Amino acid sequence: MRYIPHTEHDIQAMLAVLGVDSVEALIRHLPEDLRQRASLKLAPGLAESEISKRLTALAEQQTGYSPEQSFLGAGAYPHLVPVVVDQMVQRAEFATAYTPYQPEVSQGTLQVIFEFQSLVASLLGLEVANASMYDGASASAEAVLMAKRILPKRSRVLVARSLHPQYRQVIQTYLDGFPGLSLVELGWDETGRLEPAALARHLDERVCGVVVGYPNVFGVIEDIAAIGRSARDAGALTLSVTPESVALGILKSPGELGADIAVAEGQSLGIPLSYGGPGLGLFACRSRYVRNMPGRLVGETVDQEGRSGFVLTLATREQHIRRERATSNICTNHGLCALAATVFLCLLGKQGLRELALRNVKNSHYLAEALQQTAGVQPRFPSPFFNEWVLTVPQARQVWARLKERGVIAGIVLEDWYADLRDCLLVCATELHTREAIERFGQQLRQAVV
Amino acid sequence: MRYIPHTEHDIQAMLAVLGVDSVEALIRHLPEDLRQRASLKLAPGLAESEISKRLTALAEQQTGYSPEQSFLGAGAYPHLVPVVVDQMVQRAEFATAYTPYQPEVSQGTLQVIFEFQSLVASLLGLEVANASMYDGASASAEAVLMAKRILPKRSRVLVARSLHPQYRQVIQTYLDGFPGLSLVELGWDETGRLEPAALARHLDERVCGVVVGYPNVFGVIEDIAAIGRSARDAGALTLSVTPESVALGILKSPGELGADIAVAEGQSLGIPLSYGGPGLGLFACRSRYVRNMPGRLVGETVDQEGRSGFVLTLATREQHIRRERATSNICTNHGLCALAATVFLCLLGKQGLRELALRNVKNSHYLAEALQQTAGVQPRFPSPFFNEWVLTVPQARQVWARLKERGVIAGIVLEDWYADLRDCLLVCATELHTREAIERFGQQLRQAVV
Amino acid sequence: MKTPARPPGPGKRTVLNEPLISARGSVGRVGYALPRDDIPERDQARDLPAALCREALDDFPEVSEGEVVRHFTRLSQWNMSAATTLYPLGSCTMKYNPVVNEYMARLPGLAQLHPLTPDDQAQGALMLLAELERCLAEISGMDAISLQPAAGAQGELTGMKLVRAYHQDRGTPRKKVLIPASAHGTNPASAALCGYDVAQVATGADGLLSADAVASCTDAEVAALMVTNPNTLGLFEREILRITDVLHAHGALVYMDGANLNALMGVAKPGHMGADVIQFNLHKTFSTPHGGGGPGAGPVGVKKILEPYLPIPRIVRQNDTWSWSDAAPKSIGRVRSFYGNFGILVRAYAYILAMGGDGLTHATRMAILNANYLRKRLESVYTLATQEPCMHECVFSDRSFHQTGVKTLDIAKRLLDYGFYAPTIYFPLVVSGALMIEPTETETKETLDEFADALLAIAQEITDQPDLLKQAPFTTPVSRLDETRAARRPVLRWSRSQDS
Amino acid sequence: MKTPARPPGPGKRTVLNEPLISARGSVGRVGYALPRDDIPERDQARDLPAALCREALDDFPEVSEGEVVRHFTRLSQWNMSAATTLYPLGSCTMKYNPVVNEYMARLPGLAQLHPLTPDDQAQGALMLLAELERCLAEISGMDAISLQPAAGAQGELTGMKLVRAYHQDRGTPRKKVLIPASAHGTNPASAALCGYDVAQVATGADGLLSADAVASCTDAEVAALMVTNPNTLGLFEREILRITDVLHAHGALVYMDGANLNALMGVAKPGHMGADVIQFNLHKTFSTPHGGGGPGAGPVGVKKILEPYLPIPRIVRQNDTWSWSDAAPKSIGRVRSFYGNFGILVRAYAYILAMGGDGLTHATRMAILNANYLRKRLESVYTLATQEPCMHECVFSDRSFHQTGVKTLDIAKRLLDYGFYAPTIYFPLVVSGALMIEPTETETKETLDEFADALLAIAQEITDQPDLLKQAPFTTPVSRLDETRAARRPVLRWSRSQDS
Ligand SMILES: Cc1ncc(COP(=O)(O)O)c(C=O)c1O
Ligand SMILES: Cc1ncc(COP(=O)(O)O)c(C=O)c1O
Repeated sequence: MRYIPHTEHDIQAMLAVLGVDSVEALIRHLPEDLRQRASLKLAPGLAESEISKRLTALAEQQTGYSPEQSFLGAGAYPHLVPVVVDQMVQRAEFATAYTPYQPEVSQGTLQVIFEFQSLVASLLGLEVANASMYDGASASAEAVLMAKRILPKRSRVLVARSLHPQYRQVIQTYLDGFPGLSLVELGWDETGRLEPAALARHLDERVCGVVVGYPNVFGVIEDIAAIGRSARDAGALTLSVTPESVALGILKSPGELGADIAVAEGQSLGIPLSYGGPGLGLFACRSRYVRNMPGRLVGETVDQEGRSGFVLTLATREQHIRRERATSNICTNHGLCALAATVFLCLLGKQGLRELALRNVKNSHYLAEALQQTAGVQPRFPSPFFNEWVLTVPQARQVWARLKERGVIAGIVLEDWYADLRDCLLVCATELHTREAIERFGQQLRQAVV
Repeated sequence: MRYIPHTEHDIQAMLAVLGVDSVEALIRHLPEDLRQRASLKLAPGLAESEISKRLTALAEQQTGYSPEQSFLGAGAYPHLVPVVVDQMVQRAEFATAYTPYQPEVSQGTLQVIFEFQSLVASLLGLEVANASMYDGASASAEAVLMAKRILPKRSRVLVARSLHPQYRQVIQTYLDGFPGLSLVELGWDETGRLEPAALARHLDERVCGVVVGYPNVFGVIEDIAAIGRSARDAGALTLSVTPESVALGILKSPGELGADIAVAEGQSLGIPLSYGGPGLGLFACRSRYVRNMPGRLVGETVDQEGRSGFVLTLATREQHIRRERATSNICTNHGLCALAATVFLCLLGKQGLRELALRNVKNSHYLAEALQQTAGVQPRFPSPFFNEWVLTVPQARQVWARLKERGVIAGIVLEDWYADLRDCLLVCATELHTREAIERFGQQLRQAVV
Repeated sequence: MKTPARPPGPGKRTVLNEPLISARGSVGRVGYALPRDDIPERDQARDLPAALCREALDDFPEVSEGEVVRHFTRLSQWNMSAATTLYPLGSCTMKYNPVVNEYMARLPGLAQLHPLTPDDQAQGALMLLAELERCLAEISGMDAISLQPAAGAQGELTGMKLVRAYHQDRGTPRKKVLIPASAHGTNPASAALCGYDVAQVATGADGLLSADAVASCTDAEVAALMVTNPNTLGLFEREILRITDVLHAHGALVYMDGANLNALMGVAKPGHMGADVIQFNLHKTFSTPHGGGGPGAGPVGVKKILEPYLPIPRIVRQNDTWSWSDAAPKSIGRVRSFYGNFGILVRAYAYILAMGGDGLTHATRMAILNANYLRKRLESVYTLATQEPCMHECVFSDRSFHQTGVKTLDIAKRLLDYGFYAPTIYFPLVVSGALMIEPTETETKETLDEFADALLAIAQEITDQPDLLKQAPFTTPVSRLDETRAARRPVLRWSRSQDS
Repeated sequence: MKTPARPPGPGKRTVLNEPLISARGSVGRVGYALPRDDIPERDQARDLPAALCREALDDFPEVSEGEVVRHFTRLSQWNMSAATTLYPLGSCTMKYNPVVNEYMARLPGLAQLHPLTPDDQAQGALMLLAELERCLAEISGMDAISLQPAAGAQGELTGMKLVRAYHQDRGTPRKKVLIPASAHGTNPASAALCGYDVAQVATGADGLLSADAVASCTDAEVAALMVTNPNTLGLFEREILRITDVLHAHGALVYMDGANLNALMGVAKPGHMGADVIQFNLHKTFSTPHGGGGPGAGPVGVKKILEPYLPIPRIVRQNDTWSWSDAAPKSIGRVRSFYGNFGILVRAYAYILAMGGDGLTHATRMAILNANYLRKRLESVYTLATQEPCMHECVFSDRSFHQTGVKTLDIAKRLLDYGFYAPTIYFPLVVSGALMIEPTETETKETLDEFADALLAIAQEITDQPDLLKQAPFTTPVSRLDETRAARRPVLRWSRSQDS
């Protein structure tokens, strides 16, 4: 077996040292009735070329799916990924190391994480960012739990219903059974933003935090500043959640708008869609809350000769030390995705991330215009958006199906997620959508709406 | 420009140090009438995604070509390439270094070449191998020139006509104008091997070397031992040329059969077909001839603390020192391809290269059998072969064309290369040809021959 | 075996310092280009009002593509990694990560697939996932699988949520979870995250959990036991069947931490041991690269009784089509967006394809052989944490060199000078100064011998020159780092002043 | 700028020694698997008689896949490379190699294309090549291109064969080729390989070739002049037009070594300078990775008069189809198999696509700026080989430190301690102890400053502690190697005894 080096001779030599006559002897202490007799019912091992054939066949079985004519966003966004990102991710020294427990021989990983933390803190406009979470959704849930830790006496968290439903589901799952914390959902107003009245109604001294999407699942840009002011007045924290990080290349940062904790899904930053995972949870907060943060942190320090270097730090928050009283159970996080995002953000840089964001704004608004040329099609919410938005389409589900037959994926039928949003599609366009593809979608829509 | 770091500010700062007011000033000393005024007539620069689109489009324009149903060999062979080979070739430290002029910081490249030389010497059965040549064909030409250097008084080289015609053409090109050396071609006998009578006729004291393919272009395994004996008796050198290196996993090595210089095309050893280049010239000889060898050599030595290390050595043969009296003009060779072959040979190892070779023997002979089930189809030469061979097919050219229309590339029509070999196809099967593909070819041939 | 000198001879380095990327670059420099913009000019302020827009990202780098490549390539070389040396981190299963899996995960049809692609257009991906579920069920002896959790710890959380849902559903929510003292920190943390009180069960002096100890803690308030098998000392819990019986007799469930599954494939199935739910750490047992700290994947496997509670969505088959279904009214819901770390699942699946059933069994057996071999080679000089036979890893304590003042940490640091990454240290907590070694099956006997020789040489150094160890390492890019300072005055991001 | 210590502090290394692969492994160990053999059993000895078969390849390695990965990954780290540091090898143009080109060359439709694929099924590849020919012609001002030669030196050989064919065709074979003393070694070697006598033309004290010097050597026996422009001192040959006129007046041709084309793109065209034939070094000017010594690519460009002699096959277009044609009765034939280093040609084409015309011009201008900047920063301390203005590289001599006993070699070695690869040394031969620096356009001003600072610090060391330099380098995997021993007692391959 090419991955396992033992020759029969090696095995015999090792057994001789062990003074036993067979490998079997090493597991003879297992209870007899647990020892497996039958072989595993799995196919025999394959050669590399066979694996490649098999998986290539599966990969090509995605019948009819064409990225160019797909206008899906809704939590996962097609964006350019410079190949340098992938090249760095493939560096075996990064890919096959683990959590940098021995900093002297892990400075590569540690410095990258330090740079990642710096970039994320800056992107989210807050003082401290951690070394990554699994994804935006679980990061949101962790943010809610963190708010509870900061304000342990408070028992409620307000969550905008317009937050991506999967994120809400994850928060709900994390909260189920978590002692003394329940979730209240708040609706939206006619602009698609969090309904101010609902917020005012629920925001009281029982509330530890208000969670809102930025942009929300409708693509609408919430007024974090206003929400933050209300929350602060009620002594509650403001938690912003960004499923599309590229938006932060142009939108005001959650931090400058008053968010206390900001999380985001970093998939857009150099990580392939990969059918939805792995993603990358970005997590930042004000520095006064750092000891309540979940996840790993890398800090700068000096070695014995005074040279600068990096270490894992503030680990007393973590499960391997604090165990059941840890700020989170997270251990393995999404380090290599954090590397990808770091490389991506360095390549794009100050100018590029902004340009990229603006290109998304431009393409998606051009698409919006193109789609609205069909009679009866109009934006559901009259609000600024970044790169996705909801449109009302007569008989949306049928239209969606007709478009699919013509090779266009017209985003998602929003009714599947919000029963009260009939005849709505949620569509997205990024820098990868060409003028041709956009115009084609416009034409096809005209033909599909009859 | 993403590859060029200069900002306007950088440029100004540099110009200030230089005390000039513009970059233009730095080239003002060029003759006025040579200074180009017009812009280059090339398309504007593209972004990465655009390059990728453009080249993907070209790459997919290879209409109808399907590697599985192609039975082309004839100097370029489809073989498995373990992905580890590619991964190592992509290591930037290997890929972006150059000729290891500073050995202290080039031990990676140097040790790899030393290992490459060791493997090649062993594969070819000779004492010394060099650091690589461009390809098998130019290596053959260099081998001929080397024979002339060893036996400077002699003026002829005998070349089997059954040597791959492109190799012969290259030898011819290298010899044209080379003082005091001419080429005599020798025919084949009914077995497809070098005709002994012709050899006997031409082998005299004017001959410095005899060049023969092993296997030759017909896939026939020449009797190097016999040729070598005759040559030695005439005081001439024996030069063997192997266009398909995998054959040497099972065939007796040229060295043990008596070749004095052996060259080969190493493309089969982990290097993609890539429309014919880059390939890899393998070059080995008896150690007494080492100072006549072309190309770079790496040797083992010690550093000041006595630690083993590697350096370029015996460089006094080379152009950068010996200039017009160098053993060759080669400078940049095929280092990264040598790395690929080294990794390939290490992965396959002692057992694997043999198994691979035997699988080629098996698949190709199974194909031979399958093809011969069609009436009128038979081997042109009744000799053992490795993985390709010549078959007589009634109306070969039309049959070939008919098969092509059915998606099968039935090797090449040999008449294109040898006018006297009518109605012959040269076909090849390797380990990559599945039973299904082979049997399908057999069936299609039956239908195509009418 | 050469003993590394002190101070070392000339270092094996070809790369010197590398500053923070923020210290590189120049105003206006770029490392990217967007594709040509062929869309008609638009009024940007109309599309997106200026009031919503941020100022420039001033502390973002401005560097060329070449600078980025050089920066990260240089940094990478400062890591030890499983691809460059033995990385014997106990409990982490740092086996060889097959390169082909990396290529498979990058196939455009997989890497570029949007998670909301209509199911009928994503059949290949769905089939792959369904097939992986089947393989994991077969290997573990569990009945149903969810691939959703992103890592081992999230698998634990998911598992404990299932336990909770189960008891809730029966109308008997319970309060307590039993966890052995030797357990991994994520176990108590996950249980607590589900609102459970954690009750510690003592580990015996032999490193094993006894059924009696478990029985004495088990009552009607116990929702589950979280047990690791083999446990974190590398020992097979011999009383596991009696233990799980105790729990089941009390109406409680058994969560088995499957992080050590590399010791069991084809040898014994958690499903046969009474486990009701386990998590798999695909990045360990199934050889996906650890990525400097993830991403991993932590699928859960359950017995039939827990299946109704599994996270949504689940893969279902109708005739010959696969699709995602949310139709699971008792489900605990979701633990993350979409379906799991698909890219990692592809790698794990490719690994299973490569190994086959016999290959996996062989892997487990060789992992056990390797650990036992190291244990044997070291046991005369290092004190074993327990005399019990070990499975895939072995644990030593610092007892024998207490009086020299040398600590486990010092040994770990000195190992770096010998060219090896260090084992896991100070875990499990039940062992004084634990040194936890997991070689995995992909290491050669020769490497194990070199590693054992290094540890034996270090043992000699402990006696001969203990001070040497306290200063180690000597050959690394930096020497020992001041961790106290890092924690006291945390510097967690670059600042502009730092750059200049 | 920190001065590296001697002996250095702890090295920046995470990898220690790595033996030869022949010293690894174990009998019977494998690192591969062939696909399943589904072809019916056959009698092997009937297919291939045993008499033809070799014994086992006994000194081949027997190692696992993981061992192979670790071995080569470790070795790679011992290289400095352009991806990790400034690699200012003069004449070699070690610019940044865009990563995207690597991905392009690996597109299956290109990488898996068999060279004998019928032309109508390989249109994409043919179009790519035709388009690349057009680009090179435009950049160089030449009329026709052959992409066949595998490297610069083979391009030279091809070019000189063309010259020969030309004179032959005119019935006036000529005997001599003029080559300036400053020329690269491949020039005289290539000319000699074509059977020409090489006559050296003196380079002036200013480093330039004068038309008078050329005229005084030119007679009816001269077939061609081989001239490099800019020449190997980085100087533009100002009299180039007069020089080429001299040759042409005598019926001789001009071969221009195009290795320094990076100094000319968009600035001046060889085709306008009177060159009849040039070679391109795609691995230099067009940024394909140098691979530790190739593969490169060395296309030739010619004026119309030489086109009939270009190697076969050539690409021809008929209507909308491209094909290969051998129909060139006057062709010199082939210089290698198939069509050239296609994989390298793809990379070069991708590079041209990325840069565009303006980008290439900008590259040249910035390459010139960088070289001039370095020249300026160093000229007060190091002695310039010539006061002439330089183009893309600058050359210093060892004159100013002759009396210290320090040699150019010592400076080169000491630079390694500062973290930089060394410039080309002792070439061109016309400069005493030459130090030939080519930074290329992809280096930043900051890196140039660091490099200049290092060279200035070394200049100070030459004065203060010359012995230090003679011992350098101190921070590399090995110290200075005994080259004399290597040449006297050549060990050119591993032996079994060495392994144990
Ligand atoms: C025994 C054990 N359980 C659980 C975990 C947690 O897994 P993960 O790090 O994937 O969250 C680990 C590893 O870190 C472990 O070793
Ligand atoms: C000036 C000059 N001419 C010719 C060559 C030969 O090119 P190659 O090494 O590609 O054969 C080189 C480079 O090595 C060179 O610098």
